[in-house]
Amino acid sequence: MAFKGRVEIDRERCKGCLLCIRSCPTDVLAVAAEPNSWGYYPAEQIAQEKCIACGNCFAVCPDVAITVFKIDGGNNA
Amino acid sequence: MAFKGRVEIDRERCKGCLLCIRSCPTDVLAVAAEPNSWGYYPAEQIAQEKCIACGNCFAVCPDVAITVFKIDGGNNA
Amino acid sequence: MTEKTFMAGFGGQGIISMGQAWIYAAMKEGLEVTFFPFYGAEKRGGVARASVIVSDHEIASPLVTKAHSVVVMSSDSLAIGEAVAGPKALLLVNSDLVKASPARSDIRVLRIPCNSLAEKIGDVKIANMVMMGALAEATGALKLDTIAKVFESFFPPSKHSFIPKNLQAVEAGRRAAREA
Amino acid sequence: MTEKTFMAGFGGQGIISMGQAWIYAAMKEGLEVTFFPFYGAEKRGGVARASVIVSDHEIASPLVTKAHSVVVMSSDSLAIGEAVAGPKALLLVNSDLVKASPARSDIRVLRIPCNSLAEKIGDVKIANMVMMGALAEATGALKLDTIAKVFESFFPPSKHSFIPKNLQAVEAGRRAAREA
Amino acid sequence: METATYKHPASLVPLQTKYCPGCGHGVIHRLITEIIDELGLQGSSIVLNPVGCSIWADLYFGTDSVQPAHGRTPAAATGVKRVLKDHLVVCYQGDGDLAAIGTAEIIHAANRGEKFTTIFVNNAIYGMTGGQMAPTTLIGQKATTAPEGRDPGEAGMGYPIRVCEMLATLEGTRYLARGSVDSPANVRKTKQYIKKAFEAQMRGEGFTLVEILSPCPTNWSMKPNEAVDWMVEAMVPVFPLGEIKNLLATDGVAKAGGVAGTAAGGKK
Amino acid sequence: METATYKHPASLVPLQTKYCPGCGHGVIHRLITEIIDELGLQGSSIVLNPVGCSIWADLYFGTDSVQPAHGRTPAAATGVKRVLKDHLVVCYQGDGDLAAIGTAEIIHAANRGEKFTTIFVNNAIYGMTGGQMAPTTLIGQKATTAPEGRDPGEAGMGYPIRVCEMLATLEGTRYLARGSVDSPANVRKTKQYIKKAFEAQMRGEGFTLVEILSPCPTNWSMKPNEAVDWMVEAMVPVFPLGEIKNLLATDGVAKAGGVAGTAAGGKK
Amino acid sequence: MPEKVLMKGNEAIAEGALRAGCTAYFGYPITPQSELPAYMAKHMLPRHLTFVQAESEVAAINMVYGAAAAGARAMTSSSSPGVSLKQEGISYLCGADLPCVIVNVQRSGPGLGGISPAQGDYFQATRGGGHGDYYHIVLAPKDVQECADLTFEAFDLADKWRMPVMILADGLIGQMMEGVVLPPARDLASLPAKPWAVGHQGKSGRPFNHVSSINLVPDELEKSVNDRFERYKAIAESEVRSVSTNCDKADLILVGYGTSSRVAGGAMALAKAEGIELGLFRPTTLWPFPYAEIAEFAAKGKKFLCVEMSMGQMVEDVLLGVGMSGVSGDAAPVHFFGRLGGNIPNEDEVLAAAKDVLAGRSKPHRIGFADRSLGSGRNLGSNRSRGQ
Amino acid sequence: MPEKVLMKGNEAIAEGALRAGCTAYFGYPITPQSELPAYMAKHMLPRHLTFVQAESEVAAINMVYGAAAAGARAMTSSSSPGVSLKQEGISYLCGADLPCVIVNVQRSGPGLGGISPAQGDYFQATRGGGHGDYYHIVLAPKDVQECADLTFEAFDLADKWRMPVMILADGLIGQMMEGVVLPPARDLASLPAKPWAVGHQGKSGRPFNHVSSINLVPDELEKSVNDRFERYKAIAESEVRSVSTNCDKADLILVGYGTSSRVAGGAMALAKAEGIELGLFRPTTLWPFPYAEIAEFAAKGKKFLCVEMSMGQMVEDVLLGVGMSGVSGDAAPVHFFGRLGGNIPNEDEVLAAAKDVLAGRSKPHRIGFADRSLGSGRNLGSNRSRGQ
Ligand SMILES: Cc1ncc(C[n+]2csc(CCOP(=O)(O)OP(=O)(O)O)c2C)c(N)n1
Ligand SMILES: Cc1ncc(C[n+]2csc(CCOP(=O)(O)OP(=O)(O)O)c2C)c(N)n1
Ligand code: SF4
Ligand code: SF4
Ligand code: SF4
Ligand code: SF4
Ligand code: SF4
Ligand code: SF4
Ligand SMILES: [Mg+2]
Ligand SMILES: [Mg+2]
Repeated sequence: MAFKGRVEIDRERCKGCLLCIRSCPTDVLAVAAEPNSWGYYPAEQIAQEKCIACGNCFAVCPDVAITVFKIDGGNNA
Repeated sequence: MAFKGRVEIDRERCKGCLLCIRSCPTDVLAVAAEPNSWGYYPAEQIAQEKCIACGNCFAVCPDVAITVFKIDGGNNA
Repeated sequence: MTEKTFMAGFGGQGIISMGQAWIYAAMKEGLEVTFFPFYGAEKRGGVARASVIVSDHEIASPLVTKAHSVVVMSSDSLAIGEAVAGPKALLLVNSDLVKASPARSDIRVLRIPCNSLAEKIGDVKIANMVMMGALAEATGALKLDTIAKVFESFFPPSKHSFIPKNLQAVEAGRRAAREA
Repeated sequence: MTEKTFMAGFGGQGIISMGQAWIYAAMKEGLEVTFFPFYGAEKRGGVARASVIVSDHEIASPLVTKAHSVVVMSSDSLAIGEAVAGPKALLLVNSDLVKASPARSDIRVLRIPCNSLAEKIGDVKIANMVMMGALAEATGALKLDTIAKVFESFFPPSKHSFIPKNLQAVEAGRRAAREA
Repeated sequence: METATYKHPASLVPLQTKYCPGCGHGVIHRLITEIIDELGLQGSSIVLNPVGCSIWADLYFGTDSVQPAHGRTPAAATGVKRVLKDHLVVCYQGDGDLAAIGTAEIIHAANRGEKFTTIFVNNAIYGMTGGQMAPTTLIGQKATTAPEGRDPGEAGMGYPIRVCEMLATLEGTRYLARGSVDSPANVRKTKQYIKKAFEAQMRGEGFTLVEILSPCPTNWSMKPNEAVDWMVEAMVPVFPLGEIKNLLATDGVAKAGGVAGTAAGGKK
Repeated sequence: METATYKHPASLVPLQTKYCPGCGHGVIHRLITEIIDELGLQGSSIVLNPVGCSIWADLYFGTDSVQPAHGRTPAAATGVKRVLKDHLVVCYQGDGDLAAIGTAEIIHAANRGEKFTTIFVNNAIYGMTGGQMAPTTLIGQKATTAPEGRDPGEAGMGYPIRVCEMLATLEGTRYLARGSVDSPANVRKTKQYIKKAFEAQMRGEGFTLVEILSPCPTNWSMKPNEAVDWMVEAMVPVFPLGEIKNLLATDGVAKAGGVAGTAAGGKK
Repeated sequence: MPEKVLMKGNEAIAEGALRAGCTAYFGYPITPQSELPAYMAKHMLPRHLTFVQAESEVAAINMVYGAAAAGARAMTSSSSPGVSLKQEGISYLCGADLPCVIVNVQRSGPGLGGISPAQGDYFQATRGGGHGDYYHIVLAPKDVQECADLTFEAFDLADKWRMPVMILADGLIGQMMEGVVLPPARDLASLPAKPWAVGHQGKSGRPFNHVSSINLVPDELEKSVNDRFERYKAIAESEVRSVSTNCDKADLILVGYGTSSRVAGGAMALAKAEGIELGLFRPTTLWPFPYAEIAEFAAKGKKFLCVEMSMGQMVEDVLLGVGMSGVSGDAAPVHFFGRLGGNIPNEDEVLAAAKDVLAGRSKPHRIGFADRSLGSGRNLGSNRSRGQ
Repeated sequence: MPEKVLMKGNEAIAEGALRAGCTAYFGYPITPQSELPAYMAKHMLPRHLTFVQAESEVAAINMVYGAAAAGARAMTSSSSPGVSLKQEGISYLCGADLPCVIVNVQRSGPGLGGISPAQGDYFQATRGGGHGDYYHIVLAPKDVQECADLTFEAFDLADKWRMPVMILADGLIGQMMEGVVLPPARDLASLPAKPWAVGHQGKSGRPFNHVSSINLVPDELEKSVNDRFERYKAIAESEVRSVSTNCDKADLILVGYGTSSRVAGGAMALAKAEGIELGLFRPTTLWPFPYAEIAEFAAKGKKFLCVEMSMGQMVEDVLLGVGMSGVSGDAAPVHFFGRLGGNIPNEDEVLAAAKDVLAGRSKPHRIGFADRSLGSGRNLGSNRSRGQ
C-alpha cells in the first residue's frame, strides 16, 4: 500500500543523526550541505517526488523533526 | 540397614518440640513427665531397646540435644 | 496517691496482660496510668518485665526504679524484682512457683499461691488475675469495685465467656491478700 | 606573575585539551597551575568552559572571575567570555567562527583565524593548539621553548605521530598573535 | 489535498531535546506520547522520569510528572498509582536505574502486580554519567568501569541481565515485551507493545513492562548508524525481541516463551 | 562397643540456642557445621549472619563471622570473599533479609557469580520482628501486616516469590537447590545440597545457593509438629523441592527443570 | 469530654494519623515500632485505604514520595537503622517540597546496636542526615497522648509548610501504654487543596505539574533553596514550641525531650521533696529548636543540665542557644547527663547529676572534648537471657 | 624531589589510595566523582586487585564492610545523594569499629539538586547522618595535592583508630587539575597487622573473631559506646588539624575548608592589595573540629566570617568554638557568607562581605533565624544549555 507523499523536515530540530536516510525505502533523503544553527548537518529531501508516505523516516527520527504528508488521490497501489 | 542403637538426650538442651518423637520409626521416644529447668518438657527414651540408630531423631532435632550411638555387633540386618 | 509497681515473670505467664488489665482498671477508676513492658528480641522464654504506674496526678517518669510494689510470678524473676523494690516496698510473690525467700529484709512480702488458686477456679492461665486481685487488695491503689464492668470493655466480646472466671480469680487474689 | 585565563567554546572544540596542554606546559616550566572545567550534564553540545590559572606562586581560588585573558573559540561563547574578562583583559577570539565583535571596549581583542590556520596545517582539530600558541605569545605567560619535549610526555605514545602538526599549530598561533 | 499522517504528537512538548544525535530516548518519548494521544489520556497521565539521561523527560512530556530518586521510580510509581487509580501511570527507567540500583524496587513492584506500566530503556550503558557498565552491558563491551570490556570471569563483573525473563518468574507480571528502535518495523512493533500495556493498565490488569533496546551512540563511541547496526548484531541475540510473557485478558493464550530458553542461559 | 554416629558437630558451639522450640534454624546450623567439619574448614570458614532470628548465629558457629546490615549480607560476603578467596564463605539469610530488603544484593551477587554460598532460610515470615508478611508468605497466610491473610488482589500484597527460580534466570548462578527440614529424609537431602554447594565453592565455581524451607512455629502460631505438617502441605507445593539449577562441573548434565514451570506461574 | 482509651504509643501515632486523614501508609517492619504498621494494616485495609508493606525502608520513603506527589496525606514509620536508609529520600522530599509524616521510634545504635529505647538520632533528625541544605519540622512526643496529638497535627503542619514532618519518639514512648483522648477524625473533604500535586490535570485545566527536586541551573537552584530558607525562618518564628516548668524559681534547668523530659520531671519532683528547686525545659519542636528561650534563660544566668539517652546531641543546640544570649558560656554553663545503649536514665541518677552541678562537682559539657558525666547505674532495660 | 604530575582531584584521590595500599574498591557511578572509579578500574583490574562496580551505593558500602572485616584496606566513593544512601552502612562500620575510607565529592542538593560543586553535606559528614552516637574522622582537601596526600594518610588513620575516615571534597576539587607530587607507594607487607579481622583463624590459632555491631545488653552496648568515645577524645587531642594564615595581624578571620578556603585565600590577597588585613583559618580535619583554636581567637576578640558553599553548616562549629572561649558571642561575632546550588563564591564577593563585617554593615549569623547574607552574584557554574 504505497501512497504518494511528502515530508517536511524541521532543519533546526534535526540533529543530523541520519537515521532517517537509511530507513527510507525510496532514497528520498540525504544529508544537507549546510549546517543548521546548532552546527548539525540536517537531513533534507533530495527526491521528494519519490516519497511514498511510508513514515519510516518519521518512525526512526529521535527528534521528531519530520512530518509526513499523504497526498490525497496519490494512491499508486 | 538397621543397627542396634542407643540415644542420649540432653534434657537441659531439649526444648520439648517433640519433633524427634514423630520421626522415630520404632517409637523409642516420648515426652517426659517432668519439665527441665527452663520449663520445657523434654523428650525421653521410653523404649531404648527398640532403637536402631537410624539418626532420624537427631536429623530433625533443632537443638542438637540428641546423640545417637551405634552399638557394635548390634547389626540385626 | 501514686503506686509504682514492677511486674516480672516468665514469658507467657501473662505479665503483659496483668499490667494492661491493671492500668485499664485504674484508668476506669479515673487515675493516670502508664505501663512500659521491657521488650526483648527473643520470641519465647526469658523474663518478662513491666514498669506500671497508677496515680491520681500526672506521672513523670514511666520507668519504675524504686517500686512501691513488686510482683514476682516466677523464681527467675525474684532477684530482679527485689533489686527494683524501693524501701519498705511490698513484694507479692507467686508462692506456687517461687520457693526461695527474698534476700531483702526491709520489705514486706506477701506470698500468694496464684497457680493453685487459679487451678482451683479451673484455669492456670488466670494466675495473673489472682495476682492482680492481691495487688489491689494489698496496695489499696485500686478499688476494683466495678471490675466486672471494666472487664466487659477490656476483653473483646469473643472472650466475654471467660469474664466470670477472671472475676473469681481477682476475688480469690483479694481474699488471699487479706488472709496472707 | 599570575595569568588567569578563561576558555570557552563549543563542546568538542578541544577546550579541555587546550586547557590541559596549557597547564601541562606551564607545570613543566616550573609554574603552579590549576584548571577547572565546568562540567555539565549534557553529553554533547553546549558551551565548554574552563578556568585556567598559571602562576609563579601558590594559587588561591581556582575560579577565574576577572580573567587576565579570555579565549573564545565559538560565537556562542563570546558573551560568556566577555562577561568574565577583567579590566583591560586580553580577549583572543577564533575569528573563523566568531564573526560578531565584542561589546566591551575596555579590553584588548586579538582575532586569530584558528580554524583556517589549522586547516592549512592539515587538521581542523588542532585549531585549539593554534589558539594555545597565540595565548602564550600574547600573554607572555608561557615561554613554550621546550614545547616539543613537553608534548612528548603530554601525548600518549600512540599519538606521538601527531606531535609535529601540533607543534606547527602552536607556532602558527604564535605567529598570528605576533602579527595580529 | 494533503494530510499529515505522521506528525508531532500533541502530548509531546515541541522542544529541541537535550539528547545526543541518534539517541533512542527521543523515539521512545514519541511512541509514548502518540499512544497517550490515541487513548485520549493526556490530562490523566503521569510520567515518572528516572535519574538518567531521561531525567529531562519531564521537559518533553506534556503531562504531569514526578521525578523520584535514582532507581526508586517503581516505588514512587506505586505511591502515585495507589492514590490515582484511574490515571495512566508511566514509569520510565534506564537500565542502570531499573536493573542496578533499583533492582529491588522493580522486582517488588512487579511481584505486587502494581498497575502501572514500566518503559524500560535498555541501552546497555550508563548514559548520563558517562559510560559506566550497566547490568545489561554485553560481555566484552567496553565501559569506563570495564576498560577492557565486561569480564564475567576473573574480574567478576557478571553477565547481562535479561530483565523481562527474570520478571517473568513473578506472578504479579501480566505483560512483558521487548522491542527495539533499530528499524521502522521494530519501532512500530514496539509501539504495539506499549499500547497493549497501556490498555491493560487502564483495564486494571497487573504489572506491565516494555523493555526497549535503544542506542547510546555517545557512550558506545559510535556514529548513530553504527550504533543501530550494533544493536541488531550484538544486542538482539542477547536480548531476544518479542512478547516474553503475555497473560492479558484480551490476548487469549498465555505466552511465556522467552523464559525457558533463558533459564539455561548459563551455557550461552 | 558403642560409637556416637550422630553427634554434636565440632564447629557448632555447644550452647542452648535462643531459637524457639521447633525452629528450623537449629537444624540448618547443624547441617552447615557438620559439613564444615567434614571438609575440615573450621579454621578457614567465615559465616555472615543476617539481621533476623539468625542474628544469633555468630554465637553458635564456631568460626569467624561477620554481621552486616539487614539484607546486605550478599554485598558484605562479596567483600569478604573477594579478599579471602581461599576461604569458605557462607552467607546465611532469612526470607525477609534476602527476598525483601536485600533483593538487589542477592540478585547482583548471584549475577556476578560471587563464589560464596548462600543458605537461604525460607520460613515464609519475618521471624525476629514478630510475624510480618515476607516475600515468601503464602497467599492467604496471615501475618501482622496481612491480618486477613496475604491478598494479591485488591490489597496488592503480591505473590510468594520463588527465589531459586528467579535466580535461575541469571547466568552467574551455578547451583540452586531447594531443601526442607520437615523430615529426616529431607534433612539429609538438604545436607547433600549444601555439601555440593560448599564443594563447588571451594573449587571456585560460581554462585551457589541452597534454599531451605524451615518452620517458624512461633509466628505461624502453631505447635512444632503442626508447623512441620503445614510446611509439607502448604509450602512445598508452592516451593517445589529439588535442584532447580545445577551447572556444576562434577554433576554432568545441567538441570534447569524448575524454571520453565515457574515462568507460567501466573496461572497457578 | 471524649472517652480515654488505653493505647501503646505506636498505636496512638497510627490512630492519630488515621484521624488526621492519612490515606496512604508505606512501611517496613522494624522493632520497636512494628505495632504501628500492624495497626495500620488492620485499620486501613478494611477501609480500602492504601497500606503497603514495602520491600525496604528505601522503597517505603519513595512510595511516600509518590503518594505525597499525588496529593495524599502519606506516612512512613521506622526505627533508627531504617531511618538512616531513608535519608536520601528525605532529602528528595525536602528538595521537592512534599508534605508527609515520617516517624522514627528510636532504638540504640550505632549500627545494629540494640532494640531498646534511645535518643541517638537527634542530629540526624534536626541537621538533615541526608545531603544538602534542608530542615524539616521535628516533633518530640513525651507521652501517648502527644503521640496521637502531635501526629494528628503533623499532617497539618506538613501540608501548611510543604515539608516532611518527623515524629521523633523512642522505644519507650512507642511501647508504653497510657490513656489517651483521641482527636476527632478529620473529614477528608475538609483538607486543604494541593494545587501543586499531580493528577486530574485534564479536569482542572491547570498547567502541568512537575514534582521534582532537580535544577541544574545554579542560580535557580540557589534561589529555590533561599526561598525555602525564607520559609524556614517563618517556621522558626511561628511554630517553635516548648514547655517550661518552674524555670523562674530554679537556678538549674533540666533540659530534655520525650522520654528524657519525663525522667527529668521525675527528678524535679524528687528534688522538690528534698527542698531543691529545679526547672524543666522541654522542647516539643526539636526543629525549629527554641534557641531564643534558652538564650533568655542564659541571659538570666541560669545553669543547664541536658538529659539525653545519647552521648550528647541536643546539648549542642542548648550551647548554641546560650551562644545567642550575649552572656559568656561560663555565665550560663551547660552540663550533660546521658545514658544510652538502651539504658534509660532514672530519676535518681538525674537528681544526683543535678546536685553535682549545683555543688560545683561537675564540669560543663565540652563538645569535642568528651568531658561527659556518664552514669554507670543499674541496668533495668537489659535483655540478657538465661544461659548466655 | 619526585616529579610533579598533572591530575584531576578525583584521580589523585584514587592514586593516593592505591599507593596507600588500598586493595579493594567498591563504588557506584555518580557525577562529579566518576573519574575515581574509572581510574580504579583501569589500575586495579590489571593488578588483580578487587574492583567491583556495585549495584548501588548501599551495596558498595556493605561490600566495604565485608572487605574491611576481612582486613583489606577498602574504599568507596560517591557524591551527595549516594552518600546519603550509605548512612546506615557508615553507622554499622562505626559500630563495628571497622577502618575504611569513604570519599564524598559533594554536589548541590537537596534531593537530586544539581551536579555542580557544593558543601552542603558538612552536617552529614561531621554529625553522623546515620543513626546512633558516632563520629569518624573527616578530612577536607583543598587542592589536588591534598587529595593525594590526605587520602594516603586516611588509610593509616583509619587503621590506627579503627574507624572510617571520610574525604570530604566537592565537585570543584574533584574535577580540577593541578600538579601533584605523589607519595611513594606503601609496601603491603609493611601495613599494620589486624588481629581483629576475620580469616586465617585456623593458621593463627587465635579465638574466633566476630565482626558485629549488635549488642542487646544495654550495659554492654553503653560501655562499648563509652569506650569508643574515649577513643574519640584521644583523636580530638591528637589528630585535629588546621592552618592559620595571618590571623594574628587581622581583626577578621575568614574561616573555610576545601574550595571555600581557596576562595577565601583569594579574597585575603585582594584585601591585602587594598591594605586590609584579613586572617584565614582553614580546618583540615572537620571532625575533630579545631574548636580550641577558634576559642583562642575568640578569646582575643577576633571576628569571624565563615565562607561556605551552603546555607551555613560549618558556621555552627565555629559558633560552638566561640562558646568555649569564655567570652560572649557579642565579643567575637561570627558572620556568614554562602553561595550554593552549584554557585561557587568568588573572591570579590567574599572580600565585599568581609568589608561589610569590618564596617559593621552586616549582622552576625543566627542559627535558626536565617539572618544570612547570601550573595546573588553572577553565575559562572551554570549548565544552562541553548534552546531551553
Ligand atoms: C543515588 C544516586 N546514585 C547515582 C547517581 C548518578 N547517576 C545518575 S544517572 C545514572 C545512571 C544512568 O544510567 P541509566 O539508568 O542506564 O540511564 P541512561 O542515562 O543510560 O538513559 C547514575 C548512576 C544518582 N544521581 N543518584
Ligand atoms: C534496616 C533494617 N530494617 C529492618 C530491621 C528489622 N528487622 C530485623 S530482622 C527483620 C526480618 C526478619 O525476617 P527474616 O529475614 O525472614 O528472618 P527470620 O527472623 O524469619 O529468620 C527485620 C525486618 C532492621 N534490623 N534493619
Ligand atoms: S515517508 Fe517513507 S518514502 Fe517518504 S521520505 Fe519518509 S521514509 Fe522516505
Ligand atoms: S532522523 Fe531526524 S534527527 Fe536524524 S537526521 Fe533524520 S530528521 Fe534529522
Ligand atoms: S536413632 Fe532412630 S530409632 Fe533411635 S531413637 Fe532416634 S529415631 Fe528412634
Ligand atoms: S527434637 Fe530435640 S529439642 Fe525437640 S523434643 Fe526432641 S530432643 Fe527435644
Ligand atoms: S548519553 Fe546516550 S542515552 Fe544519554 S542522551 Fe546521549 S545517546 Fe542518549
Ligand atoms: S520466631 Fe520463628 S524463626 Fe525466630 S526463633 Fe522463633 S521459630 Fe525460629
Ligand atoms: Mg542506560
Ligand atoms: Mg523469615
